Amino acid sequence: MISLENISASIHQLLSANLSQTAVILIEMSIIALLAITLFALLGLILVFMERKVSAWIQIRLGPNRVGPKGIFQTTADTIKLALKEGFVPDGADKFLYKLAPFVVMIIAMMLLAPIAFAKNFAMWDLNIGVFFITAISSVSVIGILMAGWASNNQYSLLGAMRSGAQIISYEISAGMAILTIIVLTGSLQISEIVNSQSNGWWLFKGHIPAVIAFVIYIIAVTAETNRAPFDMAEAESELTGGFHTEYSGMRFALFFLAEYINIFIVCAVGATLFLGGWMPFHIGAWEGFNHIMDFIPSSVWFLGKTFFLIFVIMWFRWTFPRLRIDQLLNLEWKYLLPISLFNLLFMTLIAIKGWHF
Amino acid sequence: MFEQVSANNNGELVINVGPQHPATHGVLHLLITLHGETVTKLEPNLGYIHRSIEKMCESLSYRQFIYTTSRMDYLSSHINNHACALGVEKAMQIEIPERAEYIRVLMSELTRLASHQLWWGAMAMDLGALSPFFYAFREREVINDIMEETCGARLTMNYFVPGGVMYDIHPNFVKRVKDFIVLFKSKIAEYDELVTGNVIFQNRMKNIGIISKEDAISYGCTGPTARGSGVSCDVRKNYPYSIYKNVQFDEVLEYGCDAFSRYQVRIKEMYQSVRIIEQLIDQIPEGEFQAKTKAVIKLPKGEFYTRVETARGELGVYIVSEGGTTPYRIKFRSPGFSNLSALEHMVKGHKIGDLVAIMGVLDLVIPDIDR
Amino acid sequence: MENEELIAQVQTRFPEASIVLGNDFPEVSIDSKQLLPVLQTLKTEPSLAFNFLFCETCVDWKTHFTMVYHLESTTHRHNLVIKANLDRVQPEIETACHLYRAAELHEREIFDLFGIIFTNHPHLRRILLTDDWVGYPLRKDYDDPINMIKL
Amino acid sequence: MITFLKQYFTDIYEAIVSLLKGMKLTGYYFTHHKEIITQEYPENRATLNLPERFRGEVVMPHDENNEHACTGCSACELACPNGTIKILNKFEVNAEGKKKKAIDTFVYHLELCTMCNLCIVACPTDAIKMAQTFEHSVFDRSLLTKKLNQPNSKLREGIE
Repeated sequence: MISLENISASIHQLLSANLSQTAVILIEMSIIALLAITLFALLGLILVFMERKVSAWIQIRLGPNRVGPKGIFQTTADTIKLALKEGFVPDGADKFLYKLAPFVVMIIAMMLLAPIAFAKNFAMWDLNIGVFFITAISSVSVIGILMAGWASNNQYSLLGAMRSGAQIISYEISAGMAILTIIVLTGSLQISEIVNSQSNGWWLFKGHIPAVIAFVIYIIAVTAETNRAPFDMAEAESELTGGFHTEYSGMRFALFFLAEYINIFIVCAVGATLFLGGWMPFHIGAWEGFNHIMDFIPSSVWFLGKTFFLIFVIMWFRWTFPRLRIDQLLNLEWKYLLPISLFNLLFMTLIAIKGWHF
Repeated sequence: MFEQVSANNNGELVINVGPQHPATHGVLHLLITLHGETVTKLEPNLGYIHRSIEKMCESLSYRQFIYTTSRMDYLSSHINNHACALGVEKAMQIEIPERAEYIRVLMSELTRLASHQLWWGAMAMDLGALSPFFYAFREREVINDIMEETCGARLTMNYFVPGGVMYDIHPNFVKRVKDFIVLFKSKIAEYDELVTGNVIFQNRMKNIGIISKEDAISYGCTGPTARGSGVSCDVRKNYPYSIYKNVQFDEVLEYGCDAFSRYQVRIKEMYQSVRIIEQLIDQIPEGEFQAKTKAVIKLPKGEFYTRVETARGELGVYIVSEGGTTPYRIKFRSPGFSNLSALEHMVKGHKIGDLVAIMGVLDLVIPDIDR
Repeated sequence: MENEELIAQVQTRFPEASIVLGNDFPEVSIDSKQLLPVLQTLKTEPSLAFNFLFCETCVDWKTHFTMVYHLESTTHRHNLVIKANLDRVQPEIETACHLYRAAELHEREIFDLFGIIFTNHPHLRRILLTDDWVGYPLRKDYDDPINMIKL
Repeated sequence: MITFLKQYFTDIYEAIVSLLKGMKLTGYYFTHHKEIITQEYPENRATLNLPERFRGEVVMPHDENNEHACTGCSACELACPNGTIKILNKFEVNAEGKKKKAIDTFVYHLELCTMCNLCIVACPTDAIKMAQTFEHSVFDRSLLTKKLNQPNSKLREGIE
């Protein structure tokens, strides 16, 4: 059976049979870099298109339908437009930081891709602290946003960046708590082990109510962490016109835009890995026939299906809810999400110690 | 005009909101001072779309000047035209046929509905919910189609002329309006589900933009803005014009004084408008749709003040006539202008996000303010 | 209160004012220097209680200006129009914006378009036109050969 | 403490219910594509049906003999609030050798027109009417200044 695992393994065999170990590593690294960049561009195109179609259908519109069949090349056309536009640097801006900021945001989004298991035994770097790596690195992205806001020499940008700082730092906590709730069950931070621990059922179902609560909190917290509506305080286009990227144009803006979508992909991938079993197929108890059919679907399809479902949920939020105010946003975190997730973690620990989970 | 200031001596941030800003719905310019996220000072700077309609009207005849008023508050253009036509008719002392009165009131109420729907969508958009805008437009489009069929235009109709209306209603009019009411009643529940009942929306709207009854009167607020503070100011009730004294409807009053009260006034007003339309739509009497008037209208010497209730509040048309064919002076007392003056009072001490919410609920139409 | 009764009551309070019943509202003509005391009385007197200034404007009669204040009482539902003539060379009148906050923007607009000076106004600046605009467009003798289209 | 906790959880419950209600509605529209109301404009040109009263531009209908009904009385020119119409008259000698006023050029400035319909109402002979066209965009502004009477057109018999 052709699977991503087999393909990568056979490439590795082919290379190591003919070349020295250093050359193999170098070539493999460049292949991975190429793949990562391609994935990046593809994800950007697909997610932006998906967002536009989802929003259109929710808003009883047709959505993009002019460029290509059913408008599928719309985002490609947009990218070309953005690439051709003048990259404008406002007068009085801190030019170095201004130009650096989109790359910081972008590189952090790229680094986050590393530990994600896209399919069975198919990850760039299955390091033993995978989840911790993601939480640690993703909090750095606020620096890029603060950089952009400060360097733009624009009050709107500054306000947006400050809001973003307050928001990301506070929501990081409950996102971390929600992740910790599952880590308590798995006992490992390694992504592959987390996935393997769910071979007999996803944590969302095995972990009783605390897992469901953790899942809801995780979705809310990461929506806030990625600056998505209803928590898009950093952009808040009706209040701050564009927030931290008000002054950005052309390709620099496109990088911010792309990074936002990559971040959504990553947090949804992590959510799918932790709660929905990553690339594990959906099994129901002793239904052998059903389970066998489910096994037949490739693991990468399972992973992407779960991830895109979560992405859709986050998009669904965006096109339904009004935006929160900044103080209400912090209220929600500190008065509701944080205490609930702390108690939730306590319960989950109890469950894990007593072995009440399935 | 304003020098480039980023921060004043108190460490407060000075921000230009507008003239190009998504929340101002046009070319309104607000100079706000922020202490952190809190607005401490707000100063409106108007005139970006000032066309001096009052001066223009001084050289237009009494038939011609009505069309300019469609361009003031373009969302209640019928009602603006109504005010002018009423003013001219009052001065000429002519009676207009009953059929014309019915058509006028029906059209005015449909306009009010359309205007409130657009406000609802735009306000939700200001708060960051983008989908309600399209749901609101779906219903509004039906009204626009009805208008287009009868009046020949969708926004700036110029349908009311001194002495009646320009043409008779279209044969389909009655049926389509009835269909619309059925549709509207089935869809209005969505408004509550999606926005009014939403916990985020309620938290955003409650206890912001507070203006007491006394302040609302002192600032000259009218329309839903004042009625949200419990000020009875519906011209249709207090000084009934046209056939409003014969129809049953309630003046919507809320006593919360905050943005949410104003929101509720507008939502409830939609039901009242539907009620008025339902009463009148089957009762349109047969007869002429226009009274006979002279080709050239001359008004007697004197001063005439007409007030009507637009979707935003009270519109006053003050005509000073010297007995000629053109007005000597015309003053339009537009509702938005006075409502805007209360904005600073409402916004002070609230967050910048509240500024957007309060402005959304004020329902400012900038050409109405600038004229 | 009916108009006749209102006129009688206002007349007794301000004997020097001339009151006529206009087309819509009773019109009271007063001396421009008397404006503030008159408005103060009209607003505070409980039987009159004119608390709502719904329109404030000016008319250029070529020889003089006339300031027109439309007042309403939201409790008694009666209306009154106050008129005050101003000198055309140096038009000056006391501001009403300390009694009626609505007057603040209206007076700025009148200053902008007619050039009437409202003394004690907190910030009397142009509001609709640009700050460097020359002339007052709603005056009858205003002429702008570029922007005005004569039919 | 108990009442506080009760309030706390009721608040959360009510908030979640209200949010789910909204999501149900948007989810309904997401899955029901028949509710889509937008149209694909240039493609639906053939089926686009404008009401007969729609005010697109002023036109002067001519019959098959190239005759119109405009006597050149300038009522429309006077009725127009913004100088959109300009009528240039000439004097024609008719069959009986009498001089008669007739229009030379009926100039219509589409770029100034606000479609207020006052000229149509003012016309005593119904010589002009509103057309239902609405695609007026051109690259040259001078193309918007139109001459409404066709070349060599005449006044229809019997119209004074």
